[in-house]
Amino acid sequence: KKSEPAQEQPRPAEPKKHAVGLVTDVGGRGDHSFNDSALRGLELWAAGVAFEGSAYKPVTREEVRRSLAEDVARLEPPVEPLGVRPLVVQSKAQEDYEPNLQLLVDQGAALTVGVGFMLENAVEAVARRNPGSKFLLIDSPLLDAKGNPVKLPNVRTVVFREEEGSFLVGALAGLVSKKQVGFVGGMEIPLIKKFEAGFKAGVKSTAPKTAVLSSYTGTFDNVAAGKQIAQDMLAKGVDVIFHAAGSDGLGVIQAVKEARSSGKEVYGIGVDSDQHHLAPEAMLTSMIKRVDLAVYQAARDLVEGKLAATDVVLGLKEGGVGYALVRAEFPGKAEALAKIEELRRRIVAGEIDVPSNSAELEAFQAAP
Amino acid sequence: MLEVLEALLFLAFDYAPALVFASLGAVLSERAGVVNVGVEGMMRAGAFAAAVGALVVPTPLGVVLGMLAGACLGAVHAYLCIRWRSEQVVSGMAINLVALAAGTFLLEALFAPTGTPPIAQLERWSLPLLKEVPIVRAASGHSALTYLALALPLAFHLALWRTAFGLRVRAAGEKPAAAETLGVSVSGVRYACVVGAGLLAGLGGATLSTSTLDRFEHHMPAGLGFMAVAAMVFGRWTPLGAFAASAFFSLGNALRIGVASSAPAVLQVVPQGFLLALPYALTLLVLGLQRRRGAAPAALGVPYDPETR
Amino acid sequence: MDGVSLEIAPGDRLALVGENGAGKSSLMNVLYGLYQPDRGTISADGRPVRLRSPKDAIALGIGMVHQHFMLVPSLTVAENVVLGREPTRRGLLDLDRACAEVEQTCRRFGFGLEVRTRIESLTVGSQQKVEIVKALHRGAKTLILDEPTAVLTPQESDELFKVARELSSAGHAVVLISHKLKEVLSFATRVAVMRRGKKVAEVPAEKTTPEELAALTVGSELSRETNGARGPKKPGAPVLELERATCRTADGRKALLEVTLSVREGEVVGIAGVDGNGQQELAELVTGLRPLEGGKLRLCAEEVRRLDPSLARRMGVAHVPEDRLLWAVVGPMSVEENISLGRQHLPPFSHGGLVDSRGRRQRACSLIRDFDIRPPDPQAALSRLSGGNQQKVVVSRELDCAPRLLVVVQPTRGLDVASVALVHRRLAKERERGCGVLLVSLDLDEVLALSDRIYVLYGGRVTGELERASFDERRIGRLMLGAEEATFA
Amino acid sequence: MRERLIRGALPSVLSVAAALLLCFAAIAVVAASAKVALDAYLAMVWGGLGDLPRFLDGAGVAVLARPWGEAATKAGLLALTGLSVAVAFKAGLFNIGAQGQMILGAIAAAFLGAQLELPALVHPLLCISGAAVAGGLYGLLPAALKLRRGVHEVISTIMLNWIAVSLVENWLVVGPLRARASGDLSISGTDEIAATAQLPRLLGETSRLHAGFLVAVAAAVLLHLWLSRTRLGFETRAVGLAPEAARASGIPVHGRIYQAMALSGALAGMAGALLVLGTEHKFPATIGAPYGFDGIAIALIGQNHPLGVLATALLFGALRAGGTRMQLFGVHKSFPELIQGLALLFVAGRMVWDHLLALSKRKRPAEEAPRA
Ligand SMILES: Nc1ncnc2c1ncn2[C@@H]1O[C@H](COP(=O)(O)OP(=O)(O)OP(=O)(O)O)[C@@H](O)[C@H]1O
Ligand SMILES: Nc1ncnc2c1ncn2[C@@H]1O[C@H](COP(=O)(O)OP(=O)(O)OP(=O)(O)O)[C@@H](O)[C@H]1O
Ligand SMILES: [Mg+2]
Ligand SMILES: [Mg+2]
Repeated sequence: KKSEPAQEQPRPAEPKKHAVGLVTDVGGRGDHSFNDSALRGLELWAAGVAFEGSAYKPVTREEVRRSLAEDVARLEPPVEPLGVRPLVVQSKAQEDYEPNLQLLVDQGAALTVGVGFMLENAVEAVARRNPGSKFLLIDSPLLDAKGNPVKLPNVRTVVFREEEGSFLVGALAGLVSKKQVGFVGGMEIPLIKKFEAGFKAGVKSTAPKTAVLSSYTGTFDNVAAGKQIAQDMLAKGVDVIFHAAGSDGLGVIQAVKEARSSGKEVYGIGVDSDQHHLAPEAMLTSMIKRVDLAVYQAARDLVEGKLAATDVVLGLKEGGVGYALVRAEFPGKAEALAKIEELRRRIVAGEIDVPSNSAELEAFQAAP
Repeated sequence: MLEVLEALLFLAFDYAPALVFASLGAVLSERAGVVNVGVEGMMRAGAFAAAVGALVVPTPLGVVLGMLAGACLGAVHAYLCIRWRSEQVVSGMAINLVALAAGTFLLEALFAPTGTPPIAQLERWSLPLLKEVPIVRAASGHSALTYLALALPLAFHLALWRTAFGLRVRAAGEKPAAAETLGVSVSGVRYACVVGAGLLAGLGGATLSTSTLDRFEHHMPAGLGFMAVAAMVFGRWTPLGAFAASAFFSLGNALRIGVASSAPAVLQVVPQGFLLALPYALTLLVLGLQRRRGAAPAALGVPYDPETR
Repeated sequence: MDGVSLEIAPGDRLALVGENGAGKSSLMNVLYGLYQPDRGTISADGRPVRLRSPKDAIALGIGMVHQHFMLVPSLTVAENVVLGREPTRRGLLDLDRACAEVEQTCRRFGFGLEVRTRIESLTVGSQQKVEIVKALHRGAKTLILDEPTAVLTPQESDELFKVARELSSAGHAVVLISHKLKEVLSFATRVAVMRRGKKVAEVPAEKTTPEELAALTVGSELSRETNGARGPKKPGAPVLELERATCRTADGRKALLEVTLSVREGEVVGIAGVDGNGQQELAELVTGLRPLEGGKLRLCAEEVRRLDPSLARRMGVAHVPEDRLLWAVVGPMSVEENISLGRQHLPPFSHGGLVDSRGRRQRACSLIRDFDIRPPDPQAALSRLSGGNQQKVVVSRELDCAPRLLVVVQPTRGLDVASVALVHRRLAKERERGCGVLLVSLDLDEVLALSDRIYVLYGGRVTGELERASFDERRIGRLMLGAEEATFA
Repeated sequence: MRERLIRGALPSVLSVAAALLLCFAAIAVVAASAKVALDAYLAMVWGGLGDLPRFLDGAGVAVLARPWGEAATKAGLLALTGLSVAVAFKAGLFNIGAQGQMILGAIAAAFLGAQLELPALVHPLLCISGAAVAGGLYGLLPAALKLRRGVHEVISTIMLNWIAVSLVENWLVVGPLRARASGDLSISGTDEIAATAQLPRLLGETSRLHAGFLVAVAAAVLLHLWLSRTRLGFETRAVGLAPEAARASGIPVHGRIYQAMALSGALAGMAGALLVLGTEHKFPATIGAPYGFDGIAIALIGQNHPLGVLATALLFGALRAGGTRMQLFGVHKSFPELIQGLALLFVAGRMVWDHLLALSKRKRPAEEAPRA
């Protein structure tokens, strides 16, 4: 009675062209941050296609190369299309994660990516049910019912040291800010608290006297909520705002943009992807989380037949987090950047232990 | 302290206009006797059309397109309720669900699932004199729609109580048969009001996508249409009352946001969820405590048929 | 309404008389553009016209005072009057001018009205005046008055007729609908009589008498056979007693004022009165639909403080209400379901919380047979039955309860001759069985024919009580119009 | 009887058909190809009813069982919220609050499921009952506000929806009832319920078809029997259709309204329980999908008849489960909702249908007459 749908080939696909599935969380395509980053890793980098309108259009190798940030472009082996076939399904609600993952497995995906910790349960269930298929889970290890990590032989998980990247942008914010800085989070969960703790520690390390206002929208997909919180902070004199709020962050950036156009000297700091394009004049930098790279590397490992079920942790050292090119001009920019690079070196060297929750943040002593 | 208050007011000035417009629309429709729970859908249509329009034409014209889109849904509601005497609440809910689904569908089909590309936002006016005065300067730096939202309730108050049309609207909502026997076309008045309600709800939606944000976002209006209906009931079916209720909701919302960032200690004692629920709970409380409920137009929700008595 | 022709010339004073429901108002509503005629034409000044809405009628100079108030309660007198042709100044409603204009109209026709007060705070008499002012204010050439004096005092009526006469001598045509034959004859030059939607006669006023008109109005259909068939009166213990009972209407006005009356076993007690004098509220009070505000109510010698419909039913009160669609039946439900209504918790309609569909069907079929309800389909939706058959469903159901007190309001309204006779026979049978019957009817002949005793209601008070032996139509008529206060025997 | 069934259902069937056609045209236009539309529709059908072609190709029962499971899971939720709205309608109230009542039910089920230790069969039953009680109590609030204070239920239920979302999703789920994970790991929602509380899967692990579907079907049938066969059901219908006549015939109108709203809330609460006990096994961060609002559409399209609601829920459950597959053809994820919304709009314009049907009926004999 037991069936193995993974082995079924639905339609005669080109031989050797691996199908890689991806299920977004409810944020979905177009959030300009987390989901879009994962989609970039799969569609643009691994498959060499772009999603336009309602179909894929091939892009040239050159275009792919141009889309890479400096540090990614330097990587060896280089990022270039692998010729995989992307299968993307967006979720409408939590209860859709599991059937969506299963659908992609049924459609012949050799590797299926679950984007976001919210898919943890679904990935676990579907992976158990389809031992012949491989899975990649972003942002969370597999957990059992009691919340303790477990392992499955066909699931790779990737988590990031977001606090390290946040620390660097926090340090920069502390150097740029003249009054106080702000942090806008999405849902109030440990993952986002990591951003907050790292960011606050970073501010503390360069501007110990600067206050950090922080607030949570409670969602990841409500732009208006993000904007209102940012507006409130800006009106209270905050001049640099960092967000880790998914789509809500678009509202944060929007508010910064408006405040800037009304003559205030304020900056926003993006998250996950380089969000400079959203408000070129108002963005200081972005905290980068290389979800794209994690997805791409899993796809490459699949193609090369060496996709192992490991729990990957990506921090500054591994190049999994970082910050985007600082394009904004401000007085003392060169020194500031030098200072940040210095901090980066010390974190990589293990000299600074970046706090990842509020308890550690309490204990954190700003390095001299 | 002043800063906190200023932030509060600024936020309310930014958040309230959409609610004000939509609730004025609801007042207009219900004063003429047609229940309008379709405000949410009409706002969504307005928000979407305005944002899409503004991608092509200047944003103010986009706002007009948004109003027209709202009016189109208003016309559907009017046609079903007036011509066919459909159940008004059902028609309104149908419009909500259609607008919800069609909005999402068109958004996905034409753009991305989460929102349209950004548009040129409506210009924000900074008022030269006000700008310098603490507190009062919260009123500066908003789009023209904010100032319209301050003026419109008064205009509506005048229109309802001081114009011939207003008199007919009230008569059509209180006792349509009486209006009809005096040669007033009840259907005509109701059509005008329901379409006008759509126009205003569309304006409210357009405010969200062209002034509050700079794009249509897939959640819009995220329940604001229902809040508008609540504001209308809360404001006892009067333009000024609806305005006051909208202001109350907006201030409540701003207060919650302000507390979260400037007094995180408060959140340790009173969870965020309670603050979120507070305006709704207060509304229910006030509605429950109101002694008389004579505020609603007498013929509200009753389809008018000239041949029944 | 069927094939009615009517001609009205300038200066005419035409009266329209007929029973309740004869179609007088309907005819005038057609003339006023509110109802659309299925066939036939309307001509004005010799040209055929089509009246799509009252607007067209108003444009032709037709003004109408409706039988039911057509006033917006929350607006002021002036606003009500100018509605539809409001004076404006620079786009705004010019209320001052409106008030001045309306005041002028009032003065011209001798109505003393405070034009800035709201309708809801006026007495009904004043409201009636506003209605008339509304028509006059539009300069109506043809004025239709549908029972304008029903709620006016005699002095007010006189004033109204004075104005109406002046109008007619100034070339206006006036159409008067009224049940008060005396005022009809004193005012009108011509009288048209309607019965069951048809015009049965048109006579010059000076050539007719009240008696003749009454005969024309009622016709001779009402069978008096029940008169002969009734047995001698042998009333038993009282089933209903009201002592100085007082209650209010839905909108808070006093409806009954210290009413004292009783109904005994085996007795039919009729309530006579012009529509709207408290009969409705009396019936609702006794059946528990309306709370008692003062005084006492005793059912079967037991004082009941808080009567509700369910308690009333348990104490053996059955009710055939006037507005059956509102009070008695559930339109979308089937005939059998409607027949079970009120006793749905009792056998044979249900057993142990479950509906007994077989028992219900059997009972429904037997009632359908007894009362000749058509179509004889217990599963037909009640709303698809004709009005008369709906009424039969209600009557059959209520009589089937074997009540001790039967409250019937207008039990034969809209029934054909055979059904009227059937219902009358069944009421008599109930009386024989020992049930007390409280009969409210606007049809005086019906009250006279069936009752053993009659109370006359006027303005919420009992103005007279008459035993069968002393029934006197004229005297009852005077009592009904409040022209005479009875001396209780 | 048969004729009545046809007359009652026909406008709904026509409305759904019209919505399906209109959407087909919309896809074809957007994709500029009728082929894509056809493929997408077929994918939706197979995704909702079971992938018959692949099964016939010998692909194993899973290709049938999985779509069934998804369709049934969604249908169960839609049926319960639809029934919730319908039963309130029967008593003459428009319950827009099914969403809030469902949230209350879901959190109650999640709490009881995680905190209690009970044997396998008893545990889910207790959780469902708890959810029904929570939803039912929450449903009584708008009834009380209406009957005692004259607050229209449409307004109060909208407010109560917000209050439920705020207190449950923004307080309980992120506060006192938040799940605990080791270290800094993020999990959303509440603690997972005990294995004993999970609703048993009917087709083993291949498909998510769980016992909750049977609960929904049973609820529809029982509700139908209750309305049509019991005295209370009869009285409730009378109250909804003609409250004054019901009062005059001695039915305790207020009592019946309270009862119906409690039942309505309980049904919505059970939907929440199904979501938690059947598929999520915890209260997720948010009840993302607006099942409560969908319930309004389902109830109206199903003509407020319990079996009609069930049929509609099955249809839309299948459409939604299958609708996901349309994404593989570049069709957007909101498609099933669009079909549902349009169908409701057409149902709201029911008078128009009736009018057209009457016209066509009247025309037919007239056309045939001259020929004869
Ligand atoms: N809109 C309507 N729909 C159905 N029946 C109606 C309608 N209007 C009037 N009728 C019926 O038509 C008949 C004539 O009613 P109409 O109001 O014209 O009577 P009337 O002669 O004015 O009686 P009354 O003296 O009581 O005013 C009545 O049986 C009434 O029930
Ligand atoms: N909506 C309907 N559809 C089909 N038949 C109907 C409908 N309404 C009424 N009928 C039928 O039409 C017939 C005439 O109804 P109507 O109410 O006009 O009767 P009527 O002449 O007034 O009789 P009565 O004197 O008993 O009131 C009835 O037999 C009734 O069953
Ligand atoms: Mg009349
Ligand atoms: Mg009839």
